[in-house]
Parts: sequence; C-alpha cells; structure tokens
Amino acid sequence: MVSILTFIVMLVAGAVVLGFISVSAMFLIWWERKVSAHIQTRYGPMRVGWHGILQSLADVIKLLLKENITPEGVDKPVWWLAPFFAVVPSVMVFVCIPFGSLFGINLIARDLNIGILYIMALTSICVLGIFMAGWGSNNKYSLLGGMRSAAQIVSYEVPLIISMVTAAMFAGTLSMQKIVEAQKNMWFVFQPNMALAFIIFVISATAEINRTPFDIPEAESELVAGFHTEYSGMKFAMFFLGEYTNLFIVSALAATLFLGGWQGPFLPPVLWFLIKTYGIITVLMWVRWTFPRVRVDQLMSFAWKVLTPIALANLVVAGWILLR
Amino acid sequence: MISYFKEIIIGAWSLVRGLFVTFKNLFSRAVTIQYPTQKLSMTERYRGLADLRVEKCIKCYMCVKICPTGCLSLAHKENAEKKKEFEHFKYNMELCCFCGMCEQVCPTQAIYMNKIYEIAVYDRGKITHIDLLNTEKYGEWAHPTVK
Amino acid sequence: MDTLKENLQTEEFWVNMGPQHPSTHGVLYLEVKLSGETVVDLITHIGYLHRGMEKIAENRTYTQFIPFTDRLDYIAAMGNNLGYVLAVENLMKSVVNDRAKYIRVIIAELQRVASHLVGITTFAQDLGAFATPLFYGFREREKIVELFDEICGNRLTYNYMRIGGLQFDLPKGSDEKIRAIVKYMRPKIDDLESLFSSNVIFTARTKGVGVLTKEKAINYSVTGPNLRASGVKWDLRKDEPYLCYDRFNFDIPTGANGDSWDRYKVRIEEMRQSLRIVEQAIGGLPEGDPTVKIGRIIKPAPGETYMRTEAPRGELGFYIVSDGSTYPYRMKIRSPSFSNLAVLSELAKGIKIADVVCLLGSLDIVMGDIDR
Amino acid sequence: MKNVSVDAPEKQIEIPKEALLETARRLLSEGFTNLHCITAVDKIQYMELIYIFYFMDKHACVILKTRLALNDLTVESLANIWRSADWLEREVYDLFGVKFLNHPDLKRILNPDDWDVHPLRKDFSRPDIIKKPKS
Repeated sequence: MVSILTFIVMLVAGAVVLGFISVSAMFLIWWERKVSAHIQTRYGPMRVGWHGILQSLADVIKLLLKENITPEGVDKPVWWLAPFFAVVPSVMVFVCIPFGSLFGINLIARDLNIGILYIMALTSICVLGIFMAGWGSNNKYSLLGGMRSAAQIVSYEVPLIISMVTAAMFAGTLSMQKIVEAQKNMWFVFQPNMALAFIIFVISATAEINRTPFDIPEAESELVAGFHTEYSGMKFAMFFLGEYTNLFIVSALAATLFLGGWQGPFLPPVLWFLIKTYGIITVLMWVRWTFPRVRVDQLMSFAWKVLTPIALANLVVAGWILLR
Repeated sequence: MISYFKEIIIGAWSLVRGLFVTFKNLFSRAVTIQYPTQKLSMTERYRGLADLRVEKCIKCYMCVKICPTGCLSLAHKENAEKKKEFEHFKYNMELCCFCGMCEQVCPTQAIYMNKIYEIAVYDRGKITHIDLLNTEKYGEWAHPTVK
Repeated sequence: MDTLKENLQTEEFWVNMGPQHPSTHGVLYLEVKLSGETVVDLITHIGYLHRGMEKIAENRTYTQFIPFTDRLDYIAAMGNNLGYVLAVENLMKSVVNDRAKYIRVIIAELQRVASHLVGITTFAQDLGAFATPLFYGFREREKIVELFDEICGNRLTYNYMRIGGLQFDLPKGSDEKIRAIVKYMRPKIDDLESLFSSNVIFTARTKGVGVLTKEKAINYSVTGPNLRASGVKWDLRKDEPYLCYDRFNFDIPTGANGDSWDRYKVRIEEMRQSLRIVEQAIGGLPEGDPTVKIGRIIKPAPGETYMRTEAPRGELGFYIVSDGSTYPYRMKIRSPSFSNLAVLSELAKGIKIADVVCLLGSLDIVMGDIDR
Repeated sequence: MKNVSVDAPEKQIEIPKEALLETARRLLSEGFTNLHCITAVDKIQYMELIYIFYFMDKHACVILKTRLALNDLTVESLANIWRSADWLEREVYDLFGVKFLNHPDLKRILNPDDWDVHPLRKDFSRPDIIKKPKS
C-alpha cells in the first residue's frame, strides 16, 4: 500500500519535472528569439499570442505533425536512439537540482549525497547522443560535427569538473542542497578564487552545451547543421529540447554552485532560483548573439592551454586557503 | 608568463567591448516594421507595374521597341477615318524587368509605372497576359500610398 | 606497432560544399577533399547562374543593355551601370557634363559603402557571428538603398546611369540627405569596427588565414580590395582617373600581409575614404542638367574599346566591339569576382575547412558577377 | 616581330598565333606582370583572340591580338605563365571553342560539361533567344 503511494508520488513528481522542462524549453526558445531580435534591432515573433509568446507552442505542434523521415542509408538503431540519448540524461539531472522551497516543501526530487558526482556522470552521457547522431546519419557533415563534438565536450569537461570541485571543496559536501546552505552568509562568487572558478565554469559550460562562440559541432556556416543535419520533425525537436534543457541545467548549476542557489532576501526561494538561472541564461544568449565562432584547433588549445591550467592552479589555491 | 596573462586580459577586454556594442543596440528601437499590417509608402519615382493611360496613347510603338525583355506587345488597325485603333496591348509581367525604359521613352506619358508591388497571384495567366487596355486590370491588387 | 598502423588507416574524403550551402554566397559549388578537418584539395565549379549576358548584349541596343548590367553584380548595381555607360561613352568619344560626373561619383561611392557593408557583415556571418553584424550592416545599408530608391525608383536594380548622362537629376533636398547619410555612417562604421576589429576571436580566426602574396595576386589578376590588401597600392580611381576622381582627396588603404584580416581591414578603411569623396563631391556639386533624352539612337562608329572602372569588388572591364550599328557586335564583361574567385583553390590548400568559409567570405564574391 | 614599347599608354599589336608564346614571355620580361583579360571575337571569317596586359608600375597597357582560322582553333596556352589565364582561357574555350594547347585543365567552366556547342559564336542560335530585328 505504501509502495503504491510512493509510486504515485514519484509519477506525479516525474510529470511535474517533465512539464517544467518542456515549458521551460519553450519559454527559452521564445526568450532567445526575443533577445536576439532586440539585439538585432528587430521585433522577433509578434503574431502568436502577446508578443508571440505562444510561437514556440505553434512550432512544437508543427514539428509534431511533420512526417517522420528516415533517410536511406542511415544506421537505423543508432540513428533512432540518438535523440533519446540527447534528451534523457539532461532530464535525469533534474533529480538533484534544488529549486528551493515552496510552502515548506523542499523542491528537490532526491537530495543525493553525491549530487555533483551524479550530475557530472550524466552530463557526460549527452555527448553520446550527439556522437551517435553524427555517426548514424551517414552524412559527412554530420560525421564531422559529431567528431568535433566528441573532442570538444571531452576536453571541456576537465575545466568544468575542476571548477565544480572547487565549489564542492568550499562547501565541504557533494550534496547540492548542502552546497546551497553553505552559502547562507556569503555567495561563493564573492570570493576571488571562486569568482575565477565561476568564470571558468560558465565558459566551459558554454562549450559543453555547444553554444556560440563554441558551437562548432553544428557550425551553421561550415557544416550546414552539423550532427542534426539529417533530422527533422519530432527527432529534431528532441535535439532542440535537449539543447535548451542543457542550457537551463548549466545555468541552474552555476546559480546553485556559485550564486547561492535559492538563497536571497524578501522573495520566495523558488523565485530567487529562477531569477538567477534565467539571468545567467540571458547573459549566455547575449554572448551568443555577439561573438563569432572559434575554430576547432583554437577551441582545443583554449581548453588545454588556458582553461585547464588556470582551473588547476585555482584548485590548488583553493586547497591552500582551506588548509591554512 | 606575464605576456600569457596579458594576452588573456586583453582578449577578455576586447570581448567586453563587443558585448557593449550589442548591449547598446538591445535597447534601441527596432528598425523593422510589421509588414502586412504596417506598410511603407512608396517613393515618388518607384517603379511598379506598367500601366497605360489609354486615351493618351498614340500607338507609336516606342515602348515596345525600347523594352529590353520584350514584355509588351501592341497591335493596331486603321479604321475608316484613317485613325489608329487598338487591336490589343498586352503586358507580360513575368518577363518585365521593371527598368522603366518604356515610361521614359513615351512621348505622351501614356505608359507609366504605377506603385503596385504586391504582385503574387495564384493564377499565372493573370500576370502573363495583362490587358493594358482594361481599366480595371489592377483593381484587385493593393495600391500603396506614395510619399 | 606497424601492424597497428596498417590497420588504423585514415581516409581522405570528398565533401560537396554547395550549390546549396549556407555560406557559399549564392550558387557556388566547391568540391573539397578533406583529411580530417584539413583541406587537401579544392575544386571550384561555377556556372550555376550563367545567363549568357554577353550573348544577350549582342541582341540588344546599347541603351537596352543597361538594365541587364544591374543583374551582374547585384549587390553593387550602380558600379556596373557606371562601368558600362563609361565604356560606351568611351567608344562614342562623348563627354558628359560636370554635374552628371559629380552625381555619378557620389552614387558610385555610396554604392561602394553599401556593397562593402554587405561584404564585411556577411563575412562575419560566415565566421559564425550569427546574423547580428549582418543586421547591423543591412540597417546601415538601408539608408543608402532608400536614398537610391528616391533617386531612381528602385532598391536593387537601379538602371540609373544613361549613355551621355543620367536618367534623372537628383530629387530636391537629396544633397541634404546625402550629407546626413555621411554623418550617420561614420560612427556606425566605428561601431562595426569595435564589434570586430578588437575582438580576439575575430582576429584569431582571420589573421594569417589565406595569405595572398603580392606576386601571386598580380599573377592571378586579382583586383580591388583583395589586391590592395596584399600590399599593392593600385586603385584605378587614382592611377587611371575616370570621371572626376582626380579632383578629390582620398587615400588608398593597403594591407601588409594579404590575409583575410587585411582584406577586411581594407574594406573598412575604403568605406571611410568613400565617405570622404562623397563629402567633397556634394560640396562641389555644380549646377546644370545631367539628364539625357533617352531614345536618341546610339550608334557608335566601328571600332573597339576596353574600359575598366574600379567597381566595389575590383576592376570591372567592358570590352566592346562595334560594327557601326546600334547593336554591339561583341561585348566581353571582365568581371572582378571571376578573377578573384580563381585564386580560391590555390589559397585553400592546407587550411582547415572552417577557414575555407572564412577565406571565401573575405574574398567577397557575388555569383551574379562571376557567372554573368 | 614588332618591338614592344612600354612608353605608349595603350598599344595594340597583332601577331601571328605561332609567335604568341614568345611575345608573351617577352612582355613578361619587360614587366607586364598582369594578364588582365583574355577574350575572343567571332569575326565570321576568322576568330580573333584578344589579350590585355598591364604593367602596373608604369601604367602601361598592351593589347595583343591574334587571328585564328576557323578550321584550326588551337593556340598555345598562357596558363603556365600567368595563372589568371587559367579560368579566362577556360571561359574562351567554353564560349567560343578555342582549344588551348598545354592548358592544365581545359574543360567547360560556365556551361554544362555535356554540351557540345559554343554559344558566343555568331552561328549559334536558339529559338528562345530574343534576337535583334533584321533590317
């Protein structure tokens, strides 16, 4: 009897998370279109709903109704599975993201005591989806995109994880909730070496989720659309969903690890969390619509020659501060 | 070592300058318009479709001769009082390159370019065989305002 | 170890870029042989936009061909108009009055600014600065295009120049508008520069990419900004002045290395110089009537001429053979982009595929000009 | 062979086609480093090839002309001396059918490879061309 109740609660929680993810992704797509439009001194979507707020919903319906095309010559199992591999890990990350509390309920699905480790493990799986898409499409552009993506994500994982470890060291725990609680008096970002870790985290996270200036796996002007060239309809939408979910996740992580998560005065914690997350997302969008793309070799040398050494040095300094 | 950090800092500063330019534009007014509901007015010299003031035409064939793409076709016959009468005056908009030569060469300003620019139709025959003698030929198309 | 090497062979493969590709600037088709990300070989295929302009010219009168020149380099149609009418005027040995000359200079230089704005911003688009610089460039260009719309009644295919003068005089108040455009454009060019020139990503992507040496540039007969970026101080407006360019003060910007960065930088500088010329020309604009009566039969004496002008993308030459009738016997259009593109396969060898796009963008080609 | 002077601003020289390569080499040694344009004119009785050379530093121009008999449309290629001649000669081959000997890669450039006519010759005609009126 108890087990059935738990099951129902889990089901509801899962539905809420999935609902939040899709609504958030749709909102982010609209928001990105609006931000880019205003940066480019135009209006962006204006027709569907108030200032086009329902535009993404219309697009989703369009994509759902589209024919599911399977090109000839694709490696079918790999090609079919790739979109799921791109989405499912990012959905699973939501398990231990602390949204704060609402009416006394802690909005976190499961506060794992190895939360950060769990997130690191899952974000590494995302590359598999992209690589499978690149390989399975049997298209040279897709293959190049997939290859680039694998190299890029593997290299940028190093500084990303090191900067996350810095935060975990300061908090003294791997649990996400406790990391937020550790920032009760002061956000981590206000300490100089954590500010550096924050910048490194944001840069390598941008590379992790393939956004300009590091969007070389889908480099529009070189590789047409990179790994998802051959995808259309709902499969394409899955990649899109995965991309924007990842965007939300890295911003949420940055907010949690460095900006004090849901901590903040006056406003309810959930609101604080969302404000911080969407603030970082907006900055990432601003960056995306300003900069050109780096080349693949420059990208790699930036990761290994600049980010990783600085992150490592930063880690050593953080350790020295803690042991002092 | 110093140059290594110097390079990073200079690079970061250059990126911030770029961000500043886009930030400035983020709050400037949009320069585009909402097309079907908002429309720009055409300039005075704008060259739209060819149009004819039938009563002014003296059937001199100047426009037909000058047309670089041969999109005008004119024929006439002489009536009992030795006066020229139209047989037909057709205009094939598909071929027209909107150069305005016919308007310039016309001695009586009979043929001219109007301001119509929304010229999409479902029936192709509507744009390939426009009868310039018909005064209602452009009736269903939107007539834009002139500045 | 040796067996491992035998088993792990790498393979070079061909990638087709184009004719439909986001960054080939039209219908250009490149066959690229890649080894990993590095270009081993590149074959350029053109002709997808070939309309037989030279054959068309043989079946049109001299006046009738003017609208067709608009369709050559459609980003800079005024430059083609000007090149063509100058060639025919050269053939007929006719001279136009001073006002027509000044207006032609103003129009041609504004067109150069508009064309370079498109060239630079699409180049940035190719480098992955998605759409933002492109929109800024088009917003600035719009001012010039609107002015042209007022002057000659169309936004892209102007058909404004006439043999012996111009189609219309400038409308009332347009000199004020031109002055306003010059004033508006200067800070906007600075803005564009601070968006790119100092940007560390942009410099890293363009510096040292596709180096075109001086000798190679001349040997390939590369012209225009691309030639000047290689360090050759050669500009027909200075070296073989036509119209009244010898009356204006302006500099010829040159580059040092001939890489993509220099090609970009020369274009930015050239826009500033063009604005300088426009400012001087509008200041000294003489009175008079620049228009000609069109419909007058143009019948050059038998003979031939070669006239080249400095169009925005390079030297645009018209070789016209006349047999004394109202139709040209033969017309060869020596288009700038054609020769500029020929150098691509030479420069592309050994660079990364991302740099091919960068190189192509920096050469600033227009397919209508290449295929004619 | 006529003496080539670089002092005149613009000079036309007519040479037999056998002397083309020799003249071109001589022009190069005199400083005409820029082969600006190559084209042909179908004069019905014969084909005329036109080469335009520039000497940039001295602002000098030389126009070389050579006649080809219609039954023997072959001429030496200059593509190995001036790289700009590569595409320009391919264009002349494409539009006029003049064969350039020793050209590195002589194939059609603007028109489809499987087409066998040369459109800029005067005898070329198609029903969909708007022709000039006969008068």
